[in-house]
Amino acid sequence: MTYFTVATLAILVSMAMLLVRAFKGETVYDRILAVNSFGTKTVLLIALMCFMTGRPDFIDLALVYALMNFISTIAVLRFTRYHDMLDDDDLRARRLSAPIAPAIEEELT
Amino acid sequence: MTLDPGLYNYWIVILLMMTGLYTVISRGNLVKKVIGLNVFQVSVIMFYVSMGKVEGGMAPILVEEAEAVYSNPLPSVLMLTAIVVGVATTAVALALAVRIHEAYGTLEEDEILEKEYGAAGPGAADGPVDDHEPG
Amino acid sequence: MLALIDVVLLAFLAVTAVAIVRLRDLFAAVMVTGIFSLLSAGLFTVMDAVDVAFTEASVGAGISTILMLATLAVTQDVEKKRWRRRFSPLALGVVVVTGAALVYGTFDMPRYGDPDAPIHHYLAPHFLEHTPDDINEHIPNVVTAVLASYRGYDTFGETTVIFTAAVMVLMLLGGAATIDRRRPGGGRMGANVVLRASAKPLVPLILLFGLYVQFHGDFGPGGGFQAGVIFAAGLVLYALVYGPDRAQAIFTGRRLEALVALGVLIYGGAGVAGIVLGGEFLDYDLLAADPQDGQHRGIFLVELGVGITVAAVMTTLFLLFTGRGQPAPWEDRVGESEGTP
Amino acid sequence: MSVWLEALSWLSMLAGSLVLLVTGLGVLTLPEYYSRLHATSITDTLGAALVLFGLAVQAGWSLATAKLVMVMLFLMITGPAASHALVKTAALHDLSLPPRRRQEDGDAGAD
Repeated sequence: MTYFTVATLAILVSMAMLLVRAFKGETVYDRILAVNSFGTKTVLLIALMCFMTGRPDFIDLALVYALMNFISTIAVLRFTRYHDMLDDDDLRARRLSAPIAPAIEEELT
Repeated sequence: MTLDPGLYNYWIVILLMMTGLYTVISRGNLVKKVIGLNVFQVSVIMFYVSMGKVEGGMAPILVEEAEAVYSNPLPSVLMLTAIVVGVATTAVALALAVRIHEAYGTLEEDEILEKEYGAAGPGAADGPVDDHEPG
Repeated sequence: MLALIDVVLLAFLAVTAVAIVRLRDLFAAVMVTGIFSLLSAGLFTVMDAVDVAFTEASVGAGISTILMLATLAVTQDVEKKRWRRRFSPLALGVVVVTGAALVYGTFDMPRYGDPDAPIHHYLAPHFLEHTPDDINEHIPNVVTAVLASYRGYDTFGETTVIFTAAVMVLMLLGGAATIDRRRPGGGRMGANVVLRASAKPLVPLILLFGLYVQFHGDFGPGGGFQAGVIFAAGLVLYALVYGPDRAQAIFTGRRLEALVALGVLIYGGAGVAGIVLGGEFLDYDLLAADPQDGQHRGIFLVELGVGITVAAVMTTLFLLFTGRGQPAPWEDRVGESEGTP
Repeated sequence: MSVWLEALSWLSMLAGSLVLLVTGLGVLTLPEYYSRLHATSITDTLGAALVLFGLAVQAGWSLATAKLVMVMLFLMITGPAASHALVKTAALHDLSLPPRRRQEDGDAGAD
């Protein structure tokens, strides 16, 4: 049983740190990042709990979480007030006009 | 683990419920009110589900063992449908908010009242109007 | 260990709720609401309500968040700071008094997990013991049995509520439901390559998983409500990545409207069939020669009806919200700074 | 279950737990968005894979293992895709990297 305990504690501590980041924010992207990572932690926590309660066939739940986490992250990015950003056409257009930090410019090409 | 939550669950549920209620009462933004209602709703669901838990029990999906202890299936059933109905009603509330925004150009309660009744509308009696709003 | 998880997650939940109230950036508040429902879904798993957790995970963390974001995209996303908004002593007073009264009330309650609590001695043992005889010995999920058969009438009412809600949103937002390609979340087929590549294999898998949840609901966690939402989530992902107009090529408004009604009709039809066969409304025993087979058939039909309605309603809601026109001209959204609490 | 499998599961879960702790620590302490993103995106995928692998070894050959593998695959596709979307969104809009001085200062990020 011990490793379940160790993993659960690690996940809970990690969750707490992510929560702090989600509340502090700084930028809106930090929040999205924290929420996304928090979702992954929840998936793992659910998987662990399924094993702890001795019903490992409930892993379906973890799958739903993983799925919804992805979809909501994509939706959040789609609906930020800086919308349209996930489009490659848009990227090209912006690269011509908007000043982007050179370091990122390199990484994107 | 000898940790016993006792009545802790219910207290947290009450805290959540009151947080939701406070949001609904004190915030003027309509979407914020809907969020507050959602918090309230989750707290009620949590309350029911907490009551359904049986110590050492498992999810009410029957297994072969004869002596298995199950948690109460009834709160699950009631709350499961409540969640889906809840999102449907939330959608109606949000749709109303969208239409209100289209009609008044704002989601703030007092601004809507102002547009409806003029500056000395029913909202004006509640407190001093501070017009030094930045931006 | 489970008690520890319960305590810690509840503490997180309380902190999150307070954070939600304090955040003035509505966009951030909605995202924290996402955490809120992930946490509560985790708690439902701890409390052995796997079906509820399933539903909350798909509805709360998925559809509900997306609908709120879509609303913010067409309205405003920062709460304005004016009088009366920051702190309200009267509201706080009301809340504190009510809360204190409720806490006082809890002292008479059985403690969490008490097997002797009155709630566990009235109907629940009956359902747990008699489901294999009354309904079908091959349906181990008591939640499904109670949902679709014992309390089938109630569930029918709830399905109708969802149907009505969809009709109302259609009336409110359906008029000008044209997709504007320049809107957030609207149009644009040339979306990002990485997202397109990763979403492409996922969408059919999600739809398949939705079907699995639908038809496996008798045996494990799942059922029509959950399956409907998951199925809709697959379509939503498709619409998000490839653009709603592409999703609407298959699921046009008219077809979705027909499906919304079809689900309720299947449910009602299964009920009326009982009357026609000489029994009562929603009496599944008569649907087959053997009552147990009849029950299984009835539950299958009812869950199918629920699944179709829920999937169609959720997809309709998403398409309606994202299909709303441009924000009004007085809303200058560009260059708004982020509001922090 | 043999001792070796048990040990493998143990090790995998332990390593996964450590990696997950690093995720939290990174998100909390790193100075700006891109380094935080860097900390989470990699560790999230790796930590999740390790923990789920440990669980799968525990479960042996069963339906649960198949489902665990599904979850793992799913996280491995969606995690990086989400991170990509996150970095791209931020990069295209208001967020630019802080000037290069961070590196000249000699590693302000890691502690």
